[in-house]
Amino acid sequence: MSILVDKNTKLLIQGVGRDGSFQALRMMEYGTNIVSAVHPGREGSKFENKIPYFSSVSKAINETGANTGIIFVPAPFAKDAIIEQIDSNLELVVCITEGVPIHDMIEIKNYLQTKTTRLLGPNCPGIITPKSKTKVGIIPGNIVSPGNIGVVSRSGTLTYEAISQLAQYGYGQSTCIGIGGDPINGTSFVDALKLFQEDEETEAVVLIGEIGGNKEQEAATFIQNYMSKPVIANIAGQTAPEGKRMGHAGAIVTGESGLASAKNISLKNAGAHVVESSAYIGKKVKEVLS
Amino acid sequence: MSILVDKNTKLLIQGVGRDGSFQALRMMEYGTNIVSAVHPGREGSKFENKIPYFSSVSKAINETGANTGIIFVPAPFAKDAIIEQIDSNLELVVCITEGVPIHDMIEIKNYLQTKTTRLLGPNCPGIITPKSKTKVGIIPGNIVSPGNIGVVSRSGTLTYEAISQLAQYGYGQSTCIGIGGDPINGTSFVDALKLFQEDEETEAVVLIGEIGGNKEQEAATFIQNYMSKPVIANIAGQTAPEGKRMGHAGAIVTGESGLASAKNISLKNAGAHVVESSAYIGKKVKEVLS
Amino acid sequence: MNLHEYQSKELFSHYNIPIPVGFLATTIEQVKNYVDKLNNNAVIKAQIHSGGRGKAGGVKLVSSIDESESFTKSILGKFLITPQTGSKGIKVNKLLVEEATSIDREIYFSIVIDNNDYAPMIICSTEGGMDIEEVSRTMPEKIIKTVCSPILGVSNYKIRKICEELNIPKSLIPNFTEIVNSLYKLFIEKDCILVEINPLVITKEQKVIALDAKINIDDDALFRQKSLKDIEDKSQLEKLEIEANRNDLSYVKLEGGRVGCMVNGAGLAMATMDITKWAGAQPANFLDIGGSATVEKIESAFKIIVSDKDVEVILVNLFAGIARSDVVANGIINAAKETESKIPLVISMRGTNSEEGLKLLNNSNLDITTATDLENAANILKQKLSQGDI
Amino acid sequence: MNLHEYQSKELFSHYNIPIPVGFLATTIEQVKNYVDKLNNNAVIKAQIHSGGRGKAGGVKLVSSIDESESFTKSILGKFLITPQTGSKGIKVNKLLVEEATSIDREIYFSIVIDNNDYAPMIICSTEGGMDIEEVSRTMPEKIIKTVCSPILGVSNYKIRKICEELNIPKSLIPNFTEIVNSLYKLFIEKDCILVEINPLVITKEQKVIALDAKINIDDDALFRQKSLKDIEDKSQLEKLEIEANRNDLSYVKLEGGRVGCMVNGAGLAMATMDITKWAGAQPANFLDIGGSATVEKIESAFKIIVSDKDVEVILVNLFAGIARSDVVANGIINAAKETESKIPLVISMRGTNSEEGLKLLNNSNLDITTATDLENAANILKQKLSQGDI
Repeated sequence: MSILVDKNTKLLIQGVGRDGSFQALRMMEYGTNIVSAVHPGREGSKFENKIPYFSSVSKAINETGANTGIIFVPAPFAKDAIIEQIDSNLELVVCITEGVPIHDMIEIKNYLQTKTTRLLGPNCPGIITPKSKTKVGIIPGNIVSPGNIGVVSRSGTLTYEAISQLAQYGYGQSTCIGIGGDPINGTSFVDALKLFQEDEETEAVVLIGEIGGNKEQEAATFIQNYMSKPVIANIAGQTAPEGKRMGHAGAIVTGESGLASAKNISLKNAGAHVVESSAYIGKKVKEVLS
Repeated sequence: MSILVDKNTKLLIQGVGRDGSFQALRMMEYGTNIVSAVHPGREGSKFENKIPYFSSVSKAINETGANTGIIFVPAPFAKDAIIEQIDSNLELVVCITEGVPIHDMIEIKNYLQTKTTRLLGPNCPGIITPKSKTKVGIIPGNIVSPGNIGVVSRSGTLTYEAISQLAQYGYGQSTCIGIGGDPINGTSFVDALKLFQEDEETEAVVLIGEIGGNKEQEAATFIQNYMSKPVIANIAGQTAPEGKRMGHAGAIVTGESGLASAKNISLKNAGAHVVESSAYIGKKVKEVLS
Repeated sequence: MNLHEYQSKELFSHYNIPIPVGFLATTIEQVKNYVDKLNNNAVIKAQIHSGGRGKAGGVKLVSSIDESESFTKSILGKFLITPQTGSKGIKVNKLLVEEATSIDREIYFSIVIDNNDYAPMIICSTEGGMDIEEVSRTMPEKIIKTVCSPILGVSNYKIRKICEELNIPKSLIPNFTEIVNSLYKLFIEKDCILVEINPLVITKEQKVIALDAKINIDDDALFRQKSLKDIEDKSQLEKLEIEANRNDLSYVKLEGGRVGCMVNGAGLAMATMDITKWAGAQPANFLDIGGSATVEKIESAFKIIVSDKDVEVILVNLFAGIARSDVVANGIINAAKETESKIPLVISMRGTNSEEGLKLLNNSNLDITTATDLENAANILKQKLSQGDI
Repeated sequence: MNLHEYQSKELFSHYNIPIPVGFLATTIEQVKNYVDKLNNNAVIKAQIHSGGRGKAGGVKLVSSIDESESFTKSILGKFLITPQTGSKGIKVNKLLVEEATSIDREIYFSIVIDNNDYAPMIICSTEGGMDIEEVSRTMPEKIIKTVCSPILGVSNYKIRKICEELNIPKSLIPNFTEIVNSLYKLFIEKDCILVEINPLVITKEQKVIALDAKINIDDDALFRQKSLKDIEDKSQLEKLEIEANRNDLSYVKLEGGRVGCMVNGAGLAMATMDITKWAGAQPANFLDIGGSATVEKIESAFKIIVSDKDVEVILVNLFAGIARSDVVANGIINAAKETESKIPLVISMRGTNSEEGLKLLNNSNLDITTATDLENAANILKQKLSQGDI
């Protein structure tokens, strides 16, 4: 077992430009079963002489039985691609694209409430399950290995950092999932923790948060109430000066909860094992599991 | 038992103008527990020296514990009242107002999908449960009596007709529910049938449909698959000339399904007892239940 | 509420939806002047609230002033009969004079409300310029239905698919996309229940143009569409319909009947019609007084019914919920006295305050037979018919 | 992207949100002219991207031409330092000259994005004209939060409640309601992440006017807000920030540091900052190259970092996912050679194509120390610091 993706994943890739095609090759090399590609104007031809192109997601699904989608289209077109994939009732849609306007995400989140599809991202590195050699996203395949640690993170590159530290201490991963760094996104920490808690192969979870928002506090509440598995948590941005993006009115919305210190306290109180320095995540896992 | 309203119903009334106040008195006379009223500019005073007025639904609920709402406000303000009641998480909202713009109902229906409230109406006579003397709406209290027939209808006045025929043949009602005649409304035939099927006190259901749309066909499918109780069905408009409202493009959407003949066939095939003349509904019930 | 073609096209213009150059004319002189302006290559179209104008002779391509004059003489101020107008037809007061268009392809395009998905639905077809119901019957595979989302509008991917299915040339896709988005915006902002373009043409010069235009506005939303309400062409309605509309009553005239029907509620109205017909009589009209009713409203309703010369007996079928029987009774009595109507009444009155209502009626000295219910009312009608009372 | 007050007010004007009569001035002559026009009763406001202008002396009520001249001389072209600007302050190039308003009441009103409910949120308070964070801390009960619905917008009942809580006089409610709806429309249509009016005033003449205005647009949406993008005042940004923006890089200057940091991803950037500080060093800046990166982009990133005179060592922390290590390596090598930079580099490079990248770096003859991971990078930094290498 694993979460969200496994050997049954039949992937559709939408947006096969420079980054999309490069990453499609990495996914195929890793072992992911990519069954179709959607890219305007290429219907009839094949990606790498192997994967048929279609002009629309619904056609691609009808012809190839894809059950999962990944999106690499540029930000101005990401909303439309996400909606197209949601409307086609894919089980999981992973949007890698960064820079999706927040008003687009507001619409998408409200639309999702009436649908059954799970969205991961946008602005995320996707998901990888080492045991079944299935990667839907851009997490480098050579840094992961099969094992029993679940990894969930808001930050793409910090996810890699955590995985590579796990490797140093001999820990493999059940599934690694990057939920994305945008303030509004498809899958939350809580969603991922719920799945890891239910997953038989996951023994412990590494959670990597960031300053800003209060998603880590929501995770803490879930950990306190529902998690029996150990959670090792790290919050990036302990020393960062206060962000300015949302201005003063924004600060009122979240209050003090955006600070690293507030998140650390919540997580500690909830029983998570908090590691302050991002350099010692692997070490902490070792400590907790020994 | 009964459906949707019973002795636990604590009613809030919104819009206490000429019709609203008249009907509020009828409901109180009948036995309905009206706990609060919402009407602009009357906060602090009481309706009939009994029922406190509030300026907003949320205040009224906080102060009086209302769990059900009824709306009599004029059509231009109906959407806002419905939304206010939905946002206050009332279990059931009954909108009597007729003439609510269809684009308003589109928004409301889509909004409802993200909420837990059940909406009945608009443009409906509401609901009445004789046994517990609870009436939320305008169905005349003197024509109903406790019993085991569930009545569900798209038409207000035809509902009364059916009830009065049931009385002639000695049948009382478990609950009578008018879902309203508008093309888009809160509660469908299927919703009501589901509740009646599960209701211990309901022995048989009288369903009164109309020409137009395909909600009767949906009901037929539900009857065929899930109803063990007998359903006596009547479609009004057998001899009506074809409607013009939606024009030609509209006719393409529903095709032939809007015709009374099509509805009768679907219902017959589903095992419902179809009575062609609205004058013989009571007679047919007698026939079926004897 | 229906808009005329020229009114619909005016709205299109506000939304940047391309239409042919055209002018509205109400006199022969204007028509001739415009045809001249358009270099003697124009289409003249009768502006009436009905489809099927083309086949009925209401649309004419003209290539000379003389031709335009003789056509105008034959149609302006006359009644045009189409399959949708009834036998009297509708009077043509206005003509739209448009430049003739060189058509390459004709597309059907409309937006309606899909009651099942609670959303606007786009219907289109490569088979434009034809009766779309006919297309739907004979070539259902040529009808493309696209459900939109009230949350998101028309997603771009859906427009791309429509373009693919309609085989829109690549160079015209941006243009076509803009038209679809504008039509959707108009549909939402103007509370439409129908926006139809048949045909939407691609011209030989590779332009996309709305050659026809039909818009239907939700009557219930006219309170917030005042500018549209103000342009309603009342000349297209029957006099009694206008009177009914003004009093917020729903009036339908039926041909060949003798029974004037006053009911409350559409369902009861239909049941009453069923019963009346099965009793062997034909309704002359239907007047639904709706839910809430004042004495004045009932008076006006009664006056409308007795103004219909076809009416020989009046059937009142009232089952009062939000309405009050006593109010209805008072309205009928006042109006009958005021109009000195001698038309006999069959009245079934039940529900809210019905005892008070019946008492008032019975004390009124009018020619009233009261019925106990629907079946009884039908029997009384049947009896009166067989006795030759009416 | 921040708009200036005068730009925000221009937008308000388009949306019929009332603002005081005012003029934008860039010279003393203009200021004097406008103050004269306004009958020597005006407010002059420095237009810079910062809050707290009032306390910092950037806003002045003047009642004579002389007064306006001396204030303008003291501020125009000078750097204004506020609690939000940093020690250098921001240059004042533009002044807004407005009619003075007789204030009866001051209200705080803003719309932001509520990430928890995925919806716009209205925040308002009777305590306008004050620092709203201060109000939030000391009188949290005075802060009214109203979550809107992306499906429905601002429902009227919510506005009624706001009016009640703000105690808006009954006669002004229609006016106030219109302002709220217009602001919401602006917020949605212009891709705002903040619209703030502090204060929204009720004047002694009982008018509602936006006395101040602050708008912040989502940078990610500027591709479809071209007209706003075009009016961005680049003079308010640091030169290096402008350069970074132009290359789609995210650059943050930090005061008092010596380490220039190039990273990919905000999370890794923050972790890198944490590590650097814990190693005893201070970052001079942060340059996040984001996800996808071309050689040109990396070259430009490197040039921006070495242009910062505070930088004595460069720390590159790359964990490539969608980015490619070889591309980054080539960018660094090219730029280092072109700029002839002698600044030592500490580079940790992992992930996609990292072997190729490290090979390129090691063969480049630049002053590079490669680190195996975050901890190692921190240790190398610490070592270099203790050895006095930097």
